[in-house]
Order: sequence, then structure tokens, then C-alpha cells
Amino acid sequence: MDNTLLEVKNLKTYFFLDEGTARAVDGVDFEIKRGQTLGIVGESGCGKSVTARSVLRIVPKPGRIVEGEITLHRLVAKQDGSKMTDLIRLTEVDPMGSLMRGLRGSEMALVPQEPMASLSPVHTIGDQIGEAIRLHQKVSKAEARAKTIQMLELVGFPRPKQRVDAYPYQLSGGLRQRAVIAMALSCHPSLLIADEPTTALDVTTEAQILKLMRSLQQELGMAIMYITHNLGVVAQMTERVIVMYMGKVVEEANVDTIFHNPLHPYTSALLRSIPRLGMKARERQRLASIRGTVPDPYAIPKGCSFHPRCDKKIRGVCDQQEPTYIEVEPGHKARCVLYKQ
Amino acid sequence: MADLDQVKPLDTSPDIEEEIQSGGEKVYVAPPWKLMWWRYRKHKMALISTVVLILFYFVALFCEFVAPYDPDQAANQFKQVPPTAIHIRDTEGNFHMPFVYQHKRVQDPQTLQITYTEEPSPRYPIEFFVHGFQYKLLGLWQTDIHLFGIPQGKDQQGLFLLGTDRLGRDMFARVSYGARLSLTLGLVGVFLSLAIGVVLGGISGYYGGRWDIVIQRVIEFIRTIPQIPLWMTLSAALPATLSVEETYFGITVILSLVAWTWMARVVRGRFLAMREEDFVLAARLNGSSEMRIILRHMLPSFLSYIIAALTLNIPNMILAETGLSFIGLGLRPPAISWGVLLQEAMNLRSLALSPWVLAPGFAVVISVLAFNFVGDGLRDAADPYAR
Amino acid sequence: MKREITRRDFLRLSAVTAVGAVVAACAPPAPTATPVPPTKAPAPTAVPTIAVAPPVATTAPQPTAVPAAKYQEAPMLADLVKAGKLPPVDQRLPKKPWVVASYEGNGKHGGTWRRAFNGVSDRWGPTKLVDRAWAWFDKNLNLVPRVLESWEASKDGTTWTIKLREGLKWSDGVEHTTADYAWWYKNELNNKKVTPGVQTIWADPDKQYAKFEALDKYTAKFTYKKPKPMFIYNMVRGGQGGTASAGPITPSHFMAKWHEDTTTDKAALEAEYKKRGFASWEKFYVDRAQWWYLNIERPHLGGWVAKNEMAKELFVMERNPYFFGVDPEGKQLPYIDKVTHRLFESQEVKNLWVTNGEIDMQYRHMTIADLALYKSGEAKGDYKTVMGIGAGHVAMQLNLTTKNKLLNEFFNQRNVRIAISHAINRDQVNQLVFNGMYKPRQYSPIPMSPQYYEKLSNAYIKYDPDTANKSLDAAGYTKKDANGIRLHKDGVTPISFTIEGTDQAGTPTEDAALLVSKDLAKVGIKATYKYAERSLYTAHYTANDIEAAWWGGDRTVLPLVPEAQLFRGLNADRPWAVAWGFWYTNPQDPNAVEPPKDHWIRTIWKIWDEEVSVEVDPAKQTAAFKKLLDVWATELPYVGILGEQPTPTIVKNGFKGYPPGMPNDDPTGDEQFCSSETYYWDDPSKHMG
Amino acid sequence: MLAYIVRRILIMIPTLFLISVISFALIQLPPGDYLTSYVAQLRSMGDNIQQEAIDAMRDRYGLGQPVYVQYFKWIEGIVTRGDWGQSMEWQKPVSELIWERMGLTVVLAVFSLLVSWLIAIPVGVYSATHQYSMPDYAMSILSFVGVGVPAFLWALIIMYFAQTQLGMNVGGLFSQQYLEAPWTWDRVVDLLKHIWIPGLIVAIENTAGEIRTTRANLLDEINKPYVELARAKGLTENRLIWKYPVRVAMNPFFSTVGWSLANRISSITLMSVVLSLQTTGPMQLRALLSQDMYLAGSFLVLLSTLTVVGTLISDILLAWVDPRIRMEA
Repeated sequence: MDNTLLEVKNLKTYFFLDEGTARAVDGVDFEIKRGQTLGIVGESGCGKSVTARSVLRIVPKPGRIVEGEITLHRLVAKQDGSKMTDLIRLTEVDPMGSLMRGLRGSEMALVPQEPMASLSPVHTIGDQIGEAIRLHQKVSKAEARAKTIQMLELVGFPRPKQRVDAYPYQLSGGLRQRAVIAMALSCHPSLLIADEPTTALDVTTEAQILKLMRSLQQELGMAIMYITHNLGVVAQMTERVIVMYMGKVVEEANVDTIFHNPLHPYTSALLRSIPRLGMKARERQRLASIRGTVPDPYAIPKGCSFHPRCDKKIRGVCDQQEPTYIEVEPGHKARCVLYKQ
Repeated sequence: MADLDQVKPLDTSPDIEEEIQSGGEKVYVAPPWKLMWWRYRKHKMALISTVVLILFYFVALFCEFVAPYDPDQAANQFKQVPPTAIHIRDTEGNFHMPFVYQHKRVQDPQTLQITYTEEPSPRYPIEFFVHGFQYKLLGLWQTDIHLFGIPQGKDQQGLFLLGTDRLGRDMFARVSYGARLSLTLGLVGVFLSLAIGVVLGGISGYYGGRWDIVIQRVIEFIRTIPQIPLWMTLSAALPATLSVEETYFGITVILSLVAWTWMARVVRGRFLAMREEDFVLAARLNGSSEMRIILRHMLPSFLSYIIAALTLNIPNMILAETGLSFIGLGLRPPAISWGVLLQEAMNLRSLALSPWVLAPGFAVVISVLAFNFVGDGLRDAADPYAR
Repeated sequence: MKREITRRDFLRLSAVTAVGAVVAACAPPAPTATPVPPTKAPAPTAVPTIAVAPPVATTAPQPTAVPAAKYQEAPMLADLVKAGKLPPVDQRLPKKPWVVASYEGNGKHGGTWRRAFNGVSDRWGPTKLVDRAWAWFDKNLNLVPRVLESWEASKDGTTWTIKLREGLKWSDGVEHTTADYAWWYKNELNNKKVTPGVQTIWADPDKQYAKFEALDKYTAKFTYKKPKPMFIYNMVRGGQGGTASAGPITPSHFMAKWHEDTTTDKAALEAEYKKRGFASWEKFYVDRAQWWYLNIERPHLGGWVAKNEMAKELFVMERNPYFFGVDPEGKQLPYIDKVTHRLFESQEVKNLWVTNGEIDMQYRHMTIADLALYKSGEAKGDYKTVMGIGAGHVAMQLNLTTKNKLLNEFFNQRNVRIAISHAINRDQVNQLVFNGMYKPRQYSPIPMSPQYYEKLSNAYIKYDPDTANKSLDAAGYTKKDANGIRLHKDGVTPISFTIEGTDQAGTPTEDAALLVSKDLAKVGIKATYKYAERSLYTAHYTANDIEAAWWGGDRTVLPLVPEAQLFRGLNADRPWAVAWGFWYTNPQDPNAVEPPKDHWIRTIWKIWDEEVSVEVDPAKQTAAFKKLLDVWATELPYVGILGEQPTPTIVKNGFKGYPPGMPNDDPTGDEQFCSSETYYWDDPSKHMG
Repeated sequence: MLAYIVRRILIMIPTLFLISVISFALIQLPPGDYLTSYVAQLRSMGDNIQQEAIDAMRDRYGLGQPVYVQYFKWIEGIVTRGDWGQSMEWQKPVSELIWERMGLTVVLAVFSLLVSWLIAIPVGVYSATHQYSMPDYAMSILSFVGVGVPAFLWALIIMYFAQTQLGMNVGGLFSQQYLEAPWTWDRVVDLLKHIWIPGLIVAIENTAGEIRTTRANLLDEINKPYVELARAKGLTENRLIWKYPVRVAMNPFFSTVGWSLANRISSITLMSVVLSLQTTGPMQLRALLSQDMYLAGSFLVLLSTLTVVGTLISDILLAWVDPRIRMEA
């Protein structure tokens, strides 16, 4: 059976603004296997969230997918009970059409970044979760409510029967995020897109949520696209990792490889910027942020977009020629002139 | 949309490397007013409106120069003349510099209606800088030069861009003179309400607490009383013996008594937002005095908001003056304001027989629109994310 | 450019076009139908011009009564009679009803007459429909009996005997007799609580009331110590309680219960006035009990009675079933069943009603400024704009008693006043503001008036700025300031005064004032017109704080009826002699100032007091009054500008009885002059709404 | 919730008290009083009014007393007997004059409020969801014109054209035969036939602003994460817009019902003077000009009370629809 769930090829999503064109995602390729967790890492503004929204086809205006393919391999139950895969070219369907809407929320679900703001303040969580259920499953209101309570229970909601009628402002951040996760999982998606689901939470809650997500993944067998800038979380959650910078994937590898053998200078810089247990004091002093900030999206530097900040840059090369994305070793790709196939 | 935050066009982070050689560079080094101008420039309607307003205020300032005739000069032979048609081509098809033909007046003996027809000759060429009635330019220089007109003067033939009223007075001249009172009343009123608004709004926002509660209650209370009935009541209390200047001032004060509440809310809101800002905290830790903090640090940072709010309030003032004068509670003749002119024009006989006397109504609408557009533009320019 | 329509052209045109009613108006009514033969042959012009002073006796023969069997009543009353709710018509009418013919032939019963009013303060509009009383004018301004059957005065004018119509009934069916008059004489006029002061109209020049005697149920006699030649005018209009004093026509059977001396239940009266917030019964009596439009149960003698209080959107009046008049065919009047007054809040809405044809007949509130508008709406609104002749003038009063010393000196020079009069371009004001409809003239009786005096009308009205300038120079006002304004004799103060008026911006009168100011500026006098709210204006003239005023003048059709107060300087709201007027009325008044010993105003007062007001013979009285007017023509106390105001009256096509060319003045009832009971609809069925 | 309502009502009392004090003070401002101008008017029209009648009126209206006594008597009458004093010009108790006019003002205000919401909300939503499209620009321009043209100008122009071009009579709220008629179904129908033009005129003036507010509020909301999440759920665009951001964007709308009412009353006042409508406007203007003080004062108090009550209702409504506010209370 085909093990691939999602393929993204040469995805380009641009924002057309008065100030110019912001190339938020500028040629991204990756693939997610069923049940696999893919981490997408990068600083703010590198295009990770836009990638996620491109997959869901909810890129906000004035953004638009200008090039590339996104293919979803959907499992469809045949009449005899066996399953077959159905390839859907997401980039070619109407983003607000019924097909796409049918996929959103059921096949692919989103857990957004800010649990505080991601729930409507004037509707109960039961209403909002139930709505998702009734949207994709033919159930009555009562059934939807029962299912909602069941989902809340699943995500570890204390007293879900009472809490189902609570308004978001009555819940703590952690509970809100659990509610959002419950909503996302309510239709058993095959792909869960988690966009920094824990950034807004405190460390303890973050740990709980992460744990919850892992256990649910095992239980429900879904794939997760886990977007984060936190390498620690990446290590904890994911199997494969892609690193993005300025709308491009600069490196892709298994999680161990990334941590132990980063190829791209940007990945190395990222890794250096996090403290690690067992770090020697001398090394700890070298813990440093990457210098500078992400450049202006309308003014992507010529050549390698990372070169102004790169400490390994080669003058006359990095600022002139754009590096190609190559598989440096099996299963480990990078985009840097330092590497050759 | 966390990532999209970065799509914001203007990030003024200071520590950017010199190596970034790109088109966006100037953005980072431009002073704030320049940034505002760049943003403002994009608002096309605001730009057009700015030009319109400059024109209007020019007329208001130099109305004696702009008006070809004395706005109070009545002339029987020019009673209710429709706007004069300006020709550049005579009946034989020859082109000339712009000129007007002579009006011939016919009065219907039955209905008493006056109609004017054009006689194809003689031609009266329109000229610039012609001699007309005497006046003092800006109250300083005695002169009789007017921007445009026909040199023959009003005795034979008039050039009435907006027609004449029931006494044969030139509407264009009257609208121009009216601009002086109406447009400045808006400005003066707004500055007056700004003064009250900034002080009270500032106290409310900066000190907060009990002051805030009291001032907020007062604002809510004032706004509870419907404006027009309140203004009506206040204007009815203005003695009718007041001179034009005194009435003008009185009306301005009355309008400001309500309008300051809007200013105060804007100021308070800005203060509240800014009170917690780091730079204010820093200044305070530095030991700066409160006054210095307000004047040196806070005020400049929200000046743009105030200017935008001011601009958006001027049209309200203009409309209020118009409304009050219209029902006879505002300015009164011999003052010439747009409201006074409208009061004279707002009757069926004018609508039916000489609709052009509604011209001041259009002046009101255009200036109100222009102020709105300019205000919108300024607001967007001051803060593109605040609505 | 100079093709102005003259006022005369216009009057002629509108006369020719007005429904062909001119003929009817000019010609005397058909002889057979003439109930009241006029004393003199009707003038063959559209404008009645004859000179008759108040008749001291009914000169007309008593009308012959129409046989009772021939009386006809309106269908709406006939139904009530059938239902037994109303006595038959012959029992409702007096033995000898008042017989009156419409000015445009005999009419038909029925229909509604729609009018407009603007609130209780406008109560005179409706009131003038119903307040013609003892006698009324025919179209030649002769006074003929109405409520009264006849009257007679003694040769010396001290004794007046009046005869009431037998069987004439109040609107509630109770008979109107001399008992009512006696009740009024005792309980109202001579009750010090109700009437603490002296009601001058009922007193002789020595402030003494007449002795009243009821000779029988229908005959009464008033005996004065001094001549009271104008006695009969007291009740030409009145009797409806439009003012605080209704006079003898008081329904005693109704009023008795509001009066402490006559009520049968004092406790109830006390409870009632206290409930209504009055401190005493007499205050309640005076305040409330007499206003017919708020106290609709109060019976009166008018043609229509109020069906609701006036403080409403729609004030409805319905025919008085007991009205005492019939037409020559014996039809009980009024012809029209119902009169409605609809409240308007803005002139524009009223004008819309006019042009929409929703006003059937009205002069009140119609202004000459809107004439072109009315004219343009005639076809669509199905009405005609009928022109009458108004008594109003456009005029300016220079306060000869102003406290401003320099101005006082200035105004008090005859040559200055004449110069000011010559400085005014009356034609321009007339053309620009009034479409040339007025006539340049001084304030004076109009040509149709018995007291018309041409010399005053045309005194110093020529536009002659040169003469004006020369006179002013000759008067010693030669120096001018930088702005070209003449200086007072002190050599420093420019001659500048404020003309106060209550006319708001955009009104024709205000426009006229602005034009006159411009004219005066040309001869070096600065005059500024200033709008003053009415109460403020009152405060100003009451305190003699006024320099000049812009208030026209009317009551020029029959100037003697209001006792020529304006000509004597006693109307302080036309403030040409405020402080002197106060002195004349009450020398103790704090603002009173005695005029100089040999001042011409004393001549005016002397002529009035010693000649006009005691002269019984009409011709001599008029001659004496003209002597008074001659002082005016010489001294020019008042700067008149325009007069003989044409008055537009909206008359719906099909509405009959009001021809063009009628006088329009307050003492002659404005558009009710032709006896509104005789107005009728051509086809009442079309006007039932 | 109940406690919240009670508390809000209690807050109203001092506000209303203050309103009455200020109203009374304001109408005392002009020099002179009603009777001076009344008597002057009578005399100028040849009315021979007697001093007794004037004294009777002065007595009756308590004009001789100190201002504060007048005030307390007035307030006492209102609170204890619903007696708003006497109108001097109309010579009737104020309470007999004002209620129908207040009623019609409220009807007109609410009617125009509903009309402009019915227009402003869908149009504003459309404008916001189709930002920078042609219809969005068109609506912006239209709404600016609405802002720029005052209601009284519309009123006169519409009145003129309705009358001359359409043959409709827009002066007044009733046909003549229903003016003094009791309230029947036919009278209601007659009112509806007349009210829509003035209602529309007031709506035009205010709708413009409301479209802009809706648009701006919705633009604020429409990019919020909860909208995106709702979209990610697979909701249709229409449903998600109307259920989530519109609902939230409407909150400030409802919370300013009181002020919106006040604005409308302002427009209605001016417009009614032009159209001669039987609302409070023309009568208040007259009362002010003739210094008919109890009448003028009562109107000011009642109109302000209307706003206060409007605010109360909107607060209660808001507390009912928005759980967050309920909690704070």
C-alpha cells in the first residue's frame, strides 16, 4: 500500500502587496508518510505557517499559490471493505469548493498557534467542536454533543460534561488548547497540522500538551506536520525535520541527523542558539543568537538568502549565486554551496 | 497569522546590517513624518481632497480677491440669474478666449417668473486681474484687483459662475465669503475642543483611577443628550444682540462643548496605550518630570492621531453650524456663512425657481467629504493597523 | 432689461383672469336679492373707495324677513332634526334673521373648507372666521347690522340704544338676550376682581363707563357722560372670547358657573381652579373660561363651533346649527359645513400644501414673496391666487425719543427725516424684493379708506439722493469719516444707528431693510439692520432702548377703528415716539418723557382728543382726522417706504364668494371680509373631505 | 444577570437627575420669559390683553418664584403625578402635548435604526469581505456622500421631488383624515405610508457611517485566528463569516445603541422642522424660541432619557449576547 500521505513539490506562495511581492514560500518540497511526524523548523517569517496554510488552501489574501503541487493521498474505503488511495491534487481544486471544504477538518485538521484567540469568544466550546463534527459526519445534534464530550474526555478535559458549555474565556490556556485539539481530532484526520501549538503556553502546560499529542497520535495513527521554532520540541516530537529559511527549505533530514550532523550553516546556527543539557560551560558561553534578523521579504538578498547572516559565507559566491537543493547523503538534503552531490 | 506579521511593510528594527543592499533600505532611515507622507500619498482620494481643501481655504482667506463682486451688492436687473454660461465659441463657430454673452431678461406677466436668455452679442471676454469693488487684501492693502471678471463691471453684464440670488447678489461671491466663516468656524471649534479634550482626556488617560472615572462619566453624560436638541437649547440662549463676531464665537464655543468629548476619548485611548510603553517607563525611571514625560515623550508619539481625529471632526463642526444656522439658531445675516446662505435658499420658491442658490449646499458637501477623506488618509498614515 | 411688470398691470391681469369673478364683484348684487341696500351706489371699480365714518344709526332699512316656511337647512342638520336631536330650522333662527347675500350669487350647502394654522399663537386665523358680531361691513365699508337688528345714537353721541334680534340663539340653543349684557355689565365689567382696571374701550374719555339699562328683553341702552362716537365699533369684532374680555356678548348661562358671585356650587369652582393650578377663581375665570378655542363648550354666535381644542394637529370647526343668518333664498348660513385648520411647522410645508391644492381658501400666512411660487402652482393645485389690497406698509421708525443724544438731535430735525425719505430708492426695493407689486408711499390710509389723504401718501417719496445730500449738508452734517459716513455735530461720532426688526433672514422685509441700509450709506448714514428675537425687541422698546425699528404699519383701511393709535405715537412696538407715547398714556411711567411745549406731537394729540374722538358727525370727524394727517405730511414722523400691499389669497377653483380687490386688514377681518358664512362650494360633493 | 440590570438601573437615576437639572438650567438661560414675548405678540396683533390675564398666567406657571423653587415644583410634579408642567404657548399641560410626539420620534428613530442596520450590516459585510473590489469602492463613495449631505438638505430635496415629480405629499406623518383619529389599524397603515420617506432620510444620513463601522469592525475581526480556525474546520465562507466575525463585529454596534439613538434624534429634529413632522423637533424649536420653558425642558429631559434607556437596553442586550460582559457584571 502507498505509504505517502502528502507530497509537496516546488510550492510557491506569494503575497502581492502594494509594497511589492513577498515571496513567503518560494519553492518548497517535502513529503509526509502516514503516521509520521514531520517537523518544520525556522525563525518567524520563514514561511512555515504559510506552507501549512497552503496545504489547507486557506492562504489569506492577497496571498496566492503561484506554482507547485500539493497532493494528498486519501484512503477511500471500497465497497468490499478494502481501502484504496485516491490522489487529490490540492493545488488544483477550488479552495472554497465542497471538495476542499470536505477535506479540511476531516482529512486535515489544524491546531493553531494561539489558543486564546483561536476560539470564538462568543460561542461555547461545545458549539464550536460540535459544529466541526456535524459538518463532516451525519449525526444529530445530540450525537454530536455526546461525541464532543467524548473528545473532550479524550484530550484530558476534567469534567467534560459540564465544561462542554463553557465559553473560552472561562478556560485556562491549556484547556483551550486541549479544546482546539479535541476539535481538530474530532473527525479523525489523517493529517494534523500543528502550527506552534504550544508557543503561547507555559512550560508545564506545553509538556502536557506535547505528551497528549504524542499519545493521541499513537492512538489514532495520524500524521502530524509539526511547525515550530523550538528545536527542543522538534527533538521530542518529530521523526523527520525540514528547516526553512526565507521561504525555502534549506535542509531536510531525520531528526537525529539534524541534531548530530547539521549540514547547513543556518541549521547549525539554530542549534547553537539553544542550550542543551550536558553542554560544557565553555560551550555554553558560545550560545549565541544568529546575528541580524530575517531580511525584508520584498528584498530577499541576492544569491543565498542567508548569506548576510552566515559566518561561513564565501564572498563573491554566496552573494552571487543561488545554491541548489541537493541530497548530500541519502535522506539528507541541504541547500548550500558548501555541499556537492 | 503569526508569520504574516512579518509581511508588514515597515519594520523599523534599528539593528540591521549595512550589507543589506535593497530597495527597502530607505524605509529604515526615513523620519516618521516622511513615512507618514509616503503612506498618505497612496490614498488617492485623500490627495485630491487635500488639493480641494487648500483651494477652499485659499478662497476663504482671499475671498475679496476671488469674488468678482461685492457679495452684498443687490442689483435689480440681475435678479435670479442662472449661472452664466461661459463660451469659447461664438455663434459663427469662431473660437475666442472664454467669454460670456449678454443676458436678456423676460418676466412672465402671469406667473411673474423671470427668465433670462442669451443674446449672441455683444461678447464680454473674461479677464483675469480686473478692477472691481474696493477692498483691503488681508485687511492690509487697499486694492480693487480681483482674480477674474469681465472688465465692464456689474452694471451692464455680470459673470455669475453660480448665478445670483433673489436680490441679484452674486452667489459665487457669497459662497466665497461664506467659506471664510464656515471653514474657519470648523477649524477654531476643533482647536477649542482639542484644547479641552487634550487636557481632560490627558488627565483621564494619564492618571487614570478616580480622575478617569469622573471624566469618563462626564463624557458619557454629555453624549447622552442628543446633540442637535442640546445645541438648539444652547444657541437659543445666545442673545440675539450679539454682533456677528460674538455670535460666531458663541456658536463655536457651543459646538466645542460637545465635540471635546470625542477628542478626549482619542487622547485618553492613546494615553492608556502609551502609559505602559517601555519608553515612558524608561523616561520615568530616568527621573523625568511628569510634564516632561507627557510633552517630550508621549505627545509627539500620538500627534498624528490627534491630527487625524481633528481632521475628522472639522466636518461635524461645519455640518453643525450649517444645521443651526439653517433653523435660525446659528449665525444670522448680515453674516455670510454657508449655513446662513442655505437658510435663505432652503425654501420651495428657491428650489422651484432658482435651484442654483443651493450651491452653498454643495460647498458644504464637498468640504465635508474632503475633510473625511483627508482624515481617513491621515489616520491610515498615522497607523496603518489601527482602525 | 426694464420690462418690469408694474403693480397695476399685475392687478389688472389677475383681476381679468380671476374666474371672471370681477364682474360679480364690481356689479351690485341682483336687486331682488339685496337684503341691505347700500347707503350709496356701489363704486364701479374693483376697489371700493368711499368715505363713510361709523354710522351713528342703522341707515339701512330693516331687511324683510324671508317667510319661515321657506327656510332651508344644511342636509347634515336636516338629518339631526329628523332624528329629533335638533329643533326644526325655523325654531333655531331668530324671528328676523340676518339676511345676507354672497358676493358671487347664492350658494349651496355642504363641503369642507381646508386651511392651515401654526399653533395656538395663531388663534386669530380661526377666530376671525367667527368673531364678526354686532355689525359688519358691506363691500363699500358701510357698517350694517348683523347680530343687532338696529342701533341708534343720540345726536350728541352719548346715548346708544341697541336692539337685539328676537329669538337669536347661542350655539347651544339658549336665547341671546339683554340679560346676557346685564350679567356682563354687573359681573364682569364692574366686578373689580375680574376687571380691576378700566376697560377703556367701554369708557368715555374721562374713563367713565356708560350706564347700562336693559329696556326689555331685546333692547338695551348705554348712556355716557361724554360723546362716544365710535361706540358701535367695540363689538364689530369680538364676542368669541378670543381675548380676555369678550364684551357684552357673554353667554351668561354658561359663564355663571365659573363666577364666584353667580355659581351655585362654590366648592366645585374652588376645586376646579385649584386643580388647574390657579390661585383664585377670578384668575381662572379670566384665563380659561373665555377662550373659545380651548374651551369648546363655551357657546358663541359665530358661524362655526369648535369640535376639538386648538392645541392639536387638526383643529376642526363645524357649522353652528343655531346660526342666525340666511341667504336671500332662505338657506340658513353658513353654506360650508366644516372648516379645518391643519397645523404646519414650516413655511415650506404650508407652501407645499398650497401648490398641492390642499388649501381651499386662505390669505393668512400667504406672503407676497412666494407669489411666483403660488402662481406657478395654480394649474396643478387647481386654485387661483386672488389679489386683494392690503393695509400693510413697509416702513421704518426713527425713534424721535431715543436716549442717544446725538441721534436724538439728528432724528428730530424735520429736514433730516425728509432727507432720509428721499434717500431711499423705493422703486428698487419694490422691484427687487416685491416684484414691483407695492406702491411707493408713506404710511397713511390707503385709497379705499374714508380717511385717504393723498398729500401724506405721496409726501417726499421721490428717490432723490442729491436733494437728500444737500439737505443733510444744509443741516450741518457736512463732515465725513474715512468710510464716507457723515459725522454728528460733535465732529467725531459717525452717524450710525441700528434698525431692529423681528424679521428673520431671507424674509422679504429683511431684504428690504438691507437694501434701505445700502441706500442710506450712499448719503453718508450708516444704518444696520439687526434681527431681534421678539421678546428682546419688546424689552428694547419697553425700555426705550431702541434707535430705530423696522416694523411696517397696517390698520390703514379704517384707521379710526383702532383709534389711530399708531398715528398718535401710542403703539410702542412701532417706536417712533416711544417715550412721548408713554408720557401721554401714563406720565408716571419710568421711561416717559414729556415732549417740548410747542412740539407738533402735541398738535396731533390735541386734534385727536378735542376733535376726532368726540365728533359725532362722520364727515366732520374725517375732516378733523385729515388735519391730523396733515401734521404728518409736514413733519413726516414715520419713514414709510412702500404700501398698498397686494395681498395674495389662495382660492381653490370652485370656492365662491371671495372676489379679487377686497381690502385686507385686521379691523375688516382680513379674508373673512365678505362674510365667510356666505362662502360656498360650487360643487360641495367634491369637497367633503 | 438580574443584579446587573438592577445595578444599571440604579446608575441611571443620578444621570437622569443631572439631566433634569441641566435641562432646566439651560432653558432658563435666555433673557426674559415666555410671558414678555407672549404679551408683546398679543399687543402687536391688537389683542388688548389685560394685566390680570398676564398675572394669572405668571401665577399659574410659577414664574415669579426663584428658579430652584420652580425646578423642584416641576420635578415633584413629574415624579409624583406625571405632570410635566404647563405649556404656556399651547395653554395645555405639557404631558398632553408631548407623548404622541415622543412616540412618533421613537418610532421614527427605531424605524430608521432598523432600516440602516438592515442596509448597513449586509453592505458592510460585503464591503469587508470584498475589500478593494469595485462594489467596495462604490459603497465607500456612496457612504461618504451620505456622511457629507445633511439630513435636512435631503429632506427638502426629497420633499420637493416627491411632491413635484411623484405627486406625493411628504409633509407630515398622517393624511389629514387620520390626524386626530384614534389609533386604528387604518391609522397605522396611514402612518406606515408616510413614515418611510422620513425614515429613509434619517437612515441615509446615518447608514453611511454604520456601513463604514461595520466594514472596519469586520476587517478587524476577519483576520483573527478564530476565523481561520473556523475556515480550517471546513465551513463555507458565508456561514463562517456570519456566524463568527460578524457576530463579534456587531457587539460595538449594539453597545452604542444609545448613542445611535441620540444621533438619530438629532437628525430627526432637523428633518422634522423641514418636513413638518409631528415629532418632538418642531415643537421643541418653537418652545425654545418662545421660551415656553416647561415644554422645552421636558423635551430635552425626555430625549436624553430616551438615550439613557437606549443605552440601558443595549447594555442588557449585550450582556445577554456576550458572555464576557455578563461575567464582568
